[in-house]
Amino acid sequence: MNPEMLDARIVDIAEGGIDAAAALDFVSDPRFGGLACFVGKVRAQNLGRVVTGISYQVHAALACNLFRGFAERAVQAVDCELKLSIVHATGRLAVGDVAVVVAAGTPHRDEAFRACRMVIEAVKHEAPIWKREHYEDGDSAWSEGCSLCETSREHDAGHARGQHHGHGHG
Amino acid sequence: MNPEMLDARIVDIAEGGIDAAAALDFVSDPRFGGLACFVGKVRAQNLGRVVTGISYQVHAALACNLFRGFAERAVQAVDCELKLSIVHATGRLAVGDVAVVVAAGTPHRDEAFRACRMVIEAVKHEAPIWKREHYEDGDSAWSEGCSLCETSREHDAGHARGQHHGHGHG
Amino acid sequence: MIVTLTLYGALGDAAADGRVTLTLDHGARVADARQALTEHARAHWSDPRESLLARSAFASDSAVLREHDAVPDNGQLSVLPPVSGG
Amino acid sequence: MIVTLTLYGALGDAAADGRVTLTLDHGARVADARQALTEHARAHWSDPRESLLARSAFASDSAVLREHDAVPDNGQLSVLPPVSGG
Repeated sequence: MNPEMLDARIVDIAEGGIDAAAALDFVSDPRFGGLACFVGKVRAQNLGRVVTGISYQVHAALACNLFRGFAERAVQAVDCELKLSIVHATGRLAVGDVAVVVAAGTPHRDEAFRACRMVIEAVKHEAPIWKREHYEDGDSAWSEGCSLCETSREHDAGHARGQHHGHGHG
Repeated sequence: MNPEMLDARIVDIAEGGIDAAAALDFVSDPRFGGLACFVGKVRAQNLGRVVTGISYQVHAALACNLFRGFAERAVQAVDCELKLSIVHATGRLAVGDVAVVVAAGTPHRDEAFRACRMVIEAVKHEAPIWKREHYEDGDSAWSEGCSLCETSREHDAGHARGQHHGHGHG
Repeated sequence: MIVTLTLYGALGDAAADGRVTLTLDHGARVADARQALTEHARAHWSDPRESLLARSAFASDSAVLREHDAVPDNGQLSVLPPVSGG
Repeated sequence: MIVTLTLYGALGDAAADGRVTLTLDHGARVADARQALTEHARAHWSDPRESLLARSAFASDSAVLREHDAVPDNGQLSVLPPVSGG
């Protein structure tokens, strides 16, 4: 994918939040009529517990490399002109803070929706990012997550079909 | 649908553009981890002709009434807490201007994507809005569009399956 | 009853100020309004656009109406050619 | 060869500064690194987290590796427990 068509970044929350409007601007183009965007925010509750914040740890170099791979897959899938923005936060986020933004711009809307959805699924299931939830009682816990091992992934996939993932806050 | 959960509006471009970030803010909620947004922009080309702008005419009272109906259908479909913003422009737009924004906020992402997609499809196919494209040679033409007559709609649906709609710029 | 039809989209320039006023029988239905507008167009419009009228819907300010629905008591109808929002 | 493994997520607090250094045979593969780390954990960690290690992937800075892939020449491996981004 042409680097001008992809903005793939990890943003340290300490240096400012993620701006969804900037992501939409990035994927805009006079040729594009459809922009789709997903914004993942920290929510106040997960699996019945009151959440006060989330700490994200990110393997930034590997994550950005993999984001480029996700973008390539999206280009292959939609087979049209495509701009993508994939930005994930790292650090300690409060409830309501933006954890991730994926934006896709294409000539027509169906491709934008499809690319956006494909990429956020990849970010959630395949990117080297770990989430630790903080609870109102001061406790905290790493989320369960998706294994990146080939053998474990097959097991996880079967598991995921049967019930909600424990780590999906969005 | 509770009125606090829905922002349904027609915005005159002469009084300022549509702000996607404001729509995302509107559908945000501490309970919601997933926000999905669609932004439709005027693109520089349609069906092989160079487009310099689009004039939208909107039956605003009926449109806002129908937007509320689209929102009700989305609530029924996703069966979870949902906030929606549905904002369409009226007046003369230039290339790159925002014609429509649909944003949906829900606890989890799948419902946000589904609600957003359902509503933008309804806005495109069922809302009393008409588009006249302006071309670089000074010519202009009303887009073909989707009939709201029951009998004609059946005909249109068969037609749409066979080829691209002539009026979909996003 | 006197009914004012407001014409939208590609129909808007068919009549001065985009409106047509017709007299319909008391208890008229949408199908009657459609018939009367089509006859009015044949008689008064340089291009009667019958095919476009056939694909147009009729609406009150709150809902799109069906052919057997009564014309609203307030005598206001909107004529909606095929739509192209978004 | 001397290999430095950087531990992420729930593995990060298993070792001081989140790193483990192991000596592997020249030409070692990811499967060998996994085996050596699991043995190291049994010997040195109060909670060896064997189930978590079994579900963890190994990666270079540019890609997630497979079991039969060679350990990178620069001796740097990342150990990735199940991920939970987004």
